[in-house]
Amino acid sequence: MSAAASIPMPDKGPIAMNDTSHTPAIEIVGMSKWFGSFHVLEDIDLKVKQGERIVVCGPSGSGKSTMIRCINGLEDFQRGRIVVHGQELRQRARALDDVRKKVGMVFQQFNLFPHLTVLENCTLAQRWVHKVPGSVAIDIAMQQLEKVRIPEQAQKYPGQLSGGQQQRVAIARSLCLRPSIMLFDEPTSSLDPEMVREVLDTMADLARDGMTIICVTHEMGFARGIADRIVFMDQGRIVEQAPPAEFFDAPREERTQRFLEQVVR
Amino acid sequence: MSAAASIPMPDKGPIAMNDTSHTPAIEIVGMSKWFGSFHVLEDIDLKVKQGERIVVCGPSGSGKSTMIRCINGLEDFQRGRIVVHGQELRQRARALDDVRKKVGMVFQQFNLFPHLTVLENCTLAQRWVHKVPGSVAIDIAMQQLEKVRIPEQAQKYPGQLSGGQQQRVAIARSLCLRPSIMLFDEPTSSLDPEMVREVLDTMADLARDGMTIICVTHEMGFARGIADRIVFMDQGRIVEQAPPAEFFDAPREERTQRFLEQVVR
Amino acid sequence: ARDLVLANEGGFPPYNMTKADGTLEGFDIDIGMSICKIIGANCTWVTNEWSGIIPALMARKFDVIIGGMGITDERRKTVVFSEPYARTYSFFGVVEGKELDVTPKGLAGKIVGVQQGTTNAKFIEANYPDTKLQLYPSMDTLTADLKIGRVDAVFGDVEPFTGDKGDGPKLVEIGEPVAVSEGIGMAFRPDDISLRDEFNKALGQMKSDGTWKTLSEKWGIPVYE
Amino acid sequence: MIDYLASGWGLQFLSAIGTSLTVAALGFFFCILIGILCTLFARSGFRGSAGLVSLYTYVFRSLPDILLLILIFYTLDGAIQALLHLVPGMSGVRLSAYVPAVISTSIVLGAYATELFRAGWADIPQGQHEAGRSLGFTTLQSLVLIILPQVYRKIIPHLGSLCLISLKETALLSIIGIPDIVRTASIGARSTGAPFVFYGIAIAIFVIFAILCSRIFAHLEQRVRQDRAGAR
Amino acid sequence: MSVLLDYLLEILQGLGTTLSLFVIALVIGFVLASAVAAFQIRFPGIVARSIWSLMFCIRGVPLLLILYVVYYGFPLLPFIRETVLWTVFASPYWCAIICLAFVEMAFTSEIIRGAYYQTPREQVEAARSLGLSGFQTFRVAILPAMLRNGFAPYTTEVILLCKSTALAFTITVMDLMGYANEIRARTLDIYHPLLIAGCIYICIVVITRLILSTLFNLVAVGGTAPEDRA
Ligand SMILES: Nc1ncnc2c1ncn2[C@@H]1O[C@H](COP(=O)(O)OP(=O)(O)OP(=O)(O)O)[C@@H](O)[C@H]1O
Ligand SMILES: Nc1ncnc2c1ncn2[C@@H]1O[C@H](COP(=O)(O)OP(=O)(O)OP(=O)(O)O)[C@@H](O)[C@H]1O
Ligand SMILES: [Mg+2]
Ligand SMILES: [Mg+2]
Repeated sequence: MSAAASIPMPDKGPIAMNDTSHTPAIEIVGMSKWFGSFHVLEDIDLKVKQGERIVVCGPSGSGKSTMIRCINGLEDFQRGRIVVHGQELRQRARALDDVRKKVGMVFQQFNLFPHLTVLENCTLAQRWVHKVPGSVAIDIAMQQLEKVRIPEQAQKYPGQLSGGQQQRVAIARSLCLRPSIMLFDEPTSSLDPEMVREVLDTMADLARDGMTIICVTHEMGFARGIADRIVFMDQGRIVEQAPPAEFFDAPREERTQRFLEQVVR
Repeated sequence: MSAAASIPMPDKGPIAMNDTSHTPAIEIVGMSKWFGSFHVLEDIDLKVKQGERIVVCGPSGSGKSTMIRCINGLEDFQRGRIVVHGQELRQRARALDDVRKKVGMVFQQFNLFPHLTVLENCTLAQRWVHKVPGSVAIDIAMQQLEKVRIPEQAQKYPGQLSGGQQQRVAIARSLCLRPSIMLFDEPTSSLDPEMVREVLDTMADLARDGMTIICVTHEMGFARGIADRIVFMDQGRIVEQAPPAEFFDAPREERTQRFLEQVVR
Repeated sequence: ARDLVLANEGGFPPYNMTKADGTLEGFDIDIGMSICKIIGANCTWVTNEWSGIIPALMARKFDVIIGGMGITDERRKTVVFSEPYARTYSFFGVVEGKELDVTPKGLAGKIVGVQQGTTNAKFIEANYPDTKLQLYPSMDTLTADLKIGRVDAVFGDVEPFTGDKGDGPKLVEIGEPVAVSEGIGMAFRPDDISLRDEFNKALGQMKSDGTWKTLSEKWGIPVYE
Repeated sequence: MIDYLASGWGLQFLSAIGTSLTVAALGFFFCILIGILCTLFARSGFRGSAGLVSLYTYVFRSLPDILLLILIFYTLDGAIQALLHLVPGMSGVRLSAYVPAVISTSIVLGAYATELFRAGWADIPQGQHEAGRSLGFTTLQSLVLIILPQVYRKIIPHLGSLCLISLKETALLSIIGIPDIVRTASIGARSTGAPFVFYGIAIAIFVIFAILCSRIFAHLEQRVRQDRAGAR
Repeated sequence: MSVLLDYLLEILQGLGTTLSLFVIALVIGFVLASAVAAFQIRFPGIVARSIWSLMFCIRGVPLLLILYVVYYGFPLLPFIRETVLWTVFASPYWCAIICLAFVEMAFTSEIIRGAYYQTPREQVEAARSLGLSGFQTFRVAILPAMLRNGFAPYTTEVILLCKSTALAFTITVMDLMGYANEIRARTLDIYHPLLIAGCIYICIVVITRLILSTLFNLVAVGGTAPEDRA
């Protein structure tokens, strides 16, 4: 795998991936992380193929968020390696910026920029980071807003939208940068029940389009319907990974069984 | 019904109710309410028998909170009448205080007094409103705290408790005044999923004890298990009321069906 | 011609005063301008807060202080003085019509106002132990309070009374004049000795040609012989 | 009153207002600059930078402003002039007292501004920084495009009072001898014996400015708040 | 070194004056502010709004100007000059206290009002739904919340008042700043007297903060003092 990782890869965006489709999208090897003396992540190994859809679940504090934040370079880690599309993350700065251009991230708290309109939220990074000209940026933004089905809200401010709409804007904002991988950290858990559905639907659309997705969520229905594989974490370790059918109906680990009892009521 | 409402009723607390058990606990007749020019509640009719357990549900903004706040006199209303245990709510001040002594209310945000300990939260109103002597008040408070299963937290401050524990204290605080009716406004919706269960269990205990309960909630499992009747509201009106079996499995109204599709996933 | 900047407080009549249009007038100004003419310098005037006027001189914000400054040993530690260009006497001043015994015994328990940091303050402190001193940042605030009646008397250089043109009760001097300083001098930076000598020469010339006497009389200042 | 104003005091007052407003405006501008720079410095992660900034704000907000102003004013005054004296050909140049006055006002107000910016900054959710990073913005871009606009939104009402404080602070300069509104008024009051006219004018100027200030900043706040209008 | 000690001893003569100005103005200011704020909250209307406007104006005018008006202007008014009021206004010390208390009232009343209106509505409703009366609700729900909300801004305001007392020297009050200034005018040494006075002021501020947060923790049980950004 280290041989594959060192092949230089042209960055052609999410669609033109055929020639490198045997390169894993993400490869985490023996990764460990400490917060001070607290060992949050212990020896994580995870390989995600291109176009694969992974759901990560586990009890609170098990390190799910920390893991996917590491993939995006939002957190440092101390041991092991993370390779994203053949590019290793340990070398700092430049490489990190390159990786971030390929990896979109959506947070639990949406984190839209409250002082900008929906459209400006979607064009800002295109114009300043990717240097896309203004009118092109707006076209791309409107395209993505249509994809998440709220083009009519383009001129509003985030504060004027419902939670579900805000989260869909956050997804559109990420998509505008044409990432090849999307990371979601509990995208629905701060939403009212009625709004969860619309966001899950949007994510399902993405999954159908062949985007590589890693999603932390407790929506087990969604996981069952969408995921290629479910990764269960506890106390900083990956305890079990399996396709949804196997995971829900015949979990191997005792810890997984206990967790499923609690969550699926 | 107006004849029944005008019969003077001795206030004997929730247990000694046998002689008046044919008086409805709550009777709302043709009640309407406006916020400025906005018609929040339109022509509400609702009769709740003693010991009956009602779950109110409906989309956000449909007026659920406003309705139960009216029952407790926290909101004024402009037309119609509300009679609680034979006592009409329109005449202000004194009567309102009497009604509040019979009706306990638990809010979504707990609203404990942060500067008082759990025990003080529970004894305060007993001592100031019901003039119960200190040691008796403490006995009653501890009894109720045991009922919600957190007597060991009596000396802590609300800020030191988890959300679920705080909500149970809020319930105990209400129960200390020996209300004959309890109102709940989305008591679990600001809790983490793991804490919802413990609060629902507490409420189920109350229901089993024969307390008259009106509860706004989206926990449909709870509604199905506990409620005698489910009231569905939309746009300030009561659209449908039915026992749970009928409500969930054969809703009459098209609006109800749409709502249930959304909520019960 | 070279440029010189002269400074004073701009509120110490009749030595220096600010007119309604913001320009300065007074004995200091006339003396200064005459000297400048004699030595052929291009002079401009600036004002500076009194208590900071010497540090400002040392910081080269201006070159000479011509501001009714009494010559004292404490000041000599920092600056050099010209020959005295006016003699000052200090008086007790009161509101016209007020009787006051200005001996230490007579003023015991009375309030006397003095300008802060002056030789006058030291004098009262030393000779009138039972008198309550009230210290003012400037002479005009002091006379204002005397008229209002917050102090029983002021002790200060005589000229500010005679120069006072404000409304209200008239102020008069009582008792014998006391010479508390060696006279009024112009202050220079110690490294400007040559400038000081030039000024002294010009003063001598004015003394002999009578300009100096005319100016003293114009502003009602005791002639210094 | 017209008489006094016509007899030259009117012009005096106009120039005093000019002086006060100029010093206040410059002081306001520079103190904000100081506030932003100190906040950045405190957050820069250099060892002790946060402590240094805290020390600055703590000490400067514990000392009487007038004491600080006198100290800084004379220090600066001497220092600037001494520096000028060292530069060949500049030794004859005299700096007006306004430069040290503006600088010392800015340094004193800068402590207030720093505290304001630090508080506003701390209120910005960590998620905003992370969203910026995960979209690939550089630190500078994220600062200018994302963080500062939001800090500005948070602190507008306080900026309004800071603006007013800037003007009030110029009153203290009158003690140092800068001919500002208060100094002009008190000289006028004493030399004409009509204090209420002069003090009245000065008070009116300050009150008018306070009203203007609150109006302007209420308007700015209104404009910023438009993104909160509506639901949620 | 011994010169500095002399300075210190001379300046310390003003400590009592500074402290008494500070404390007396603080107490009077707080009492007045509570009354003003309570009136505005309890009887909203045209009168309350006029009072608010007056307070607004006071907040907009520099203390120095107010000191000058009261000290040099008021004595020209016959009803002050020729009545018992003169016994108060003749004294620079009391003029300073009056001005300080007046300004303190204007700022503090706004802090009290702000703290009142920040009280969470839900807390009041919770108290109401338990059947507590109006006063009981104030006592149990509003007052603690006001303490909590008002603590930080009030601390800032108290410190500001402490600093403002230093302006009293402009009307001949011999407080810390007054003595420092006298030394400054006499010796022409700007830095040492002011630096010494500055150290004393910092000590006063540090101690004041300590006292305030201790008081707060005594009164507002069940929580620590909110972070004081002042
Ligand atoms: N910046 C930090 N410093 C120290 N400890 C941290 C930090 N961030 C997270 N932790 C700790 O690391 C552990 C894992 O946190 P993480 O947020 O990854 O959990 P999670 O699985 O996402 O939980 P949740 O479901 O609650 O979001 C937790 O115990 C948390 O307290
Ligand atoms: N004080 C008020 N003034 C004006 N409008 C109000 C007020 N309180 C509530 N409303 C409006 O009345 C409507 C009903 O509000 P209510 O809180 O009763 O809805 P709800 O059914 O409880 O909704 P939710 O599920 O979101 O709590 C909403 O549209 C709301 O915006
Ligand atoms: Mg997480
Ligand atoms: Mg509600």
